Amino acid sequence: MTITETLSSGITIVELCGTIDASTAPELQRHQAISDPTQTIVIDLARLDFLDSSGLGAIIGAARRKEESGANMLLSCMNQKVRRVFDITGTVRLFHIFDETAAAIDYATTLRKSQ
Amino acid sequence: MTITETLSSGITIVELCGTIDASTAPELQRHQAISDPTQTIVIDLARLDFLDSSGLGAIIGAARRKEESGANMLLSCMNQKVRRVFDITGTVRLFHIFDETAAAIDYATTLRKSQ
Amino acid sequence: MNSVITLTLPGDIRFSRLASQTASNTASLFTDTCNAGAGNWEFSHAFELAVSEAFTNAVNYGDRMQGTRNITITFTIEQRKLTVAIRDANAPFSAETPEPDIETYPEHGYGLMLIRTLMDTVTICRENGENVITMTKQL
Amino acid sequence: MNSVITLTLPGDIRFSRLASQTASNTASLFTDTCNAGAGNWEFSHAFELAVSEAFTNAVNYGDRMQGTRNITITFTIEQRKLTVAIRDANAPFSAETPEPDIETYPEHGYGLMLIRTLMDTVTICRENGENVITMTKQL
Ligand SMILES: Nc1ncnc2c1ncn2[C@@H]1O[C@H](COP(=O)(O)OP(=O)(O)O)[C@@H](O)[C@H]1O
Ligand SMILES: Nc1ncnc2c1ncn2[C@@H]1O[C@H](COP(=O)(O)OP(=O)(O)O)[C@@H](O)[C@H]1O
Repeated sequence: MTITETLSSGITIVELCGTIDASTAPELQRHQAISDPTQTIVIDLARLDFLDSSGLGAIIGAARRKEESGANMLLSCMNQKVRRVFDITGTVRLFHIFDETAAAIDYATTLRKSQ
Repeated sequence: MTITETLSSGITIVELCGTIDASTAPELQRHQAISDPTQTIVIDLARLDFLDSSGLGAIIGAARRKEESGANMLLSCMNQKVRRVFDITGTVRLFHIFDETAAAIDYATTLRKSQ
Repeated sequence: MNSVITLTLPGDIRFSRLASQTASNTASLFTDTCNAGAGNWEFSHAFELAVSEAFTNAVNYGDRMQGTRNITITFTIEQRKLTVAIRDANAPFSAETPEPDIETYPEHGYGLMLIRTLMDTVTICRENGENVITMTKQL
Repeated sequence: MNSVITLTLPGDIRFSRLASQTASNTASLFTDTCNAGAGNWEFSHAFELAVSEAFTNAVNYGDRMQGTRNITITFTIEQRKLTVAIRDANAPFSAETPEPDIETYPEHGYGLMLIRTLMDTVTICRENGENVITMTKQL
């Protein structure tokens, strides 16, 4: 897995690339922008090839901690394989999921203004 | 492996996609445009992920039979992995290899005119 | 005639992706042989994900004091059915785990739920002092 | 501590790609663990290609009358060295094969040539009635 961070309209976009399973989830959890509970971020999953429940758990835990401190984690560009994990587990309804990263950024900007 | 055939300026382009090893080489050898000794073709390797010596052997055999009947087999768009097989075996010098399929087609057209 | 493929890996989480990639590749080979056209990604991905989950459990619930024991993954290819069995030397466990309550944002407990949804049959049993989780899926 | 990974496949050419993919994945895992940056494709591809060649030979020069016997591929991960050994039950063979004469457009005889070029060491020996080709490459 590789994690790439970019900034767009003041919103941090974290791009996940490769695989997130039990062998790589700890690395995800250690990532600063992901683990910081006060920072709203967009996670761009376009180049994520494979996610399993250990990866899902890491994402959910980080999202919960953000929610609890009034921040958000928005998800964009899931492929079918990744989407299937959210669908089967029912966790799809815990997230705002966007087809395009640009739309997620717009939404994050709106959230910030309304706060 | 999948084989796709297209025609451009009257030249047949055979696109090879996926893997050519001992499990798929027989399929390549059975392909009409590849096995016809009298037909000049361009083989587009852009989407060939993996080639081993069984695949190389199948390509060389078909090329030899074409050469013997005055036809040609031109190769284009090899990736680094595929190129390495031609390099190590020294068979790179048996072929006209092009970076772009368009250049290979031009060359094939010239060959045809000069015949 | 059935074909059997066996992969033996150290019980170390570093090898989880090798397990799931091999499952995906084996399932793709199987669907290719069966000439199953589109929709194949769902079949291959079912095995990729199920094996990832089962291998991870086999490692995570192993007794680390005992050092790294091997985990064996066996694929059996039949006419229209693919079976995978994962064996570990862990303490016995019950498959009767409750489903997670989504509203509490649980971080764990999705593995067997995914496996059961993705596969046609799932059996967990004890054989020669090992846990064996056997999963099958028909094409 | 060394890690050992074993893949057992039927001696059937249908499984050649599964063998080479697993070799590639194992080598990538090894280079990732070693944190070897760019240029990794060459290391992984060396194993992908060498295992494809050795597995194909193990199948092609097997005695088909005897039915399909298994071929075993063993990877051993050490600190900076990856080793792969391929075992088959074929008749013994000599590794002293002549290199092909390119000008005659030969269709065969490139396998061991590729293996020798790609790997640091290659040994072919007879062990318990089996041919064992062992190849190593240092990072
Ligand atoms: N191979 C195994 N060895 C021992 N216990 C296991 C094994 N697989 C599953 N379990 C038990 O079943 C429970 C449910 O597993 P799972 O649904 O994958 O969720 P999770 O592992 O996230 O808790 C685990 O918490 C564990 O107690
Ligand atoms: N596993 C094996 N079992 C028996 N014979 C083998 C094996 N591997 C290689 N050989 C012998 O070595 C020769 C050279 O092999 P190779 O260089 O791969 O070329 P090719 O297989 O194309 O002839 C083969 O022709 C075969 O006689």
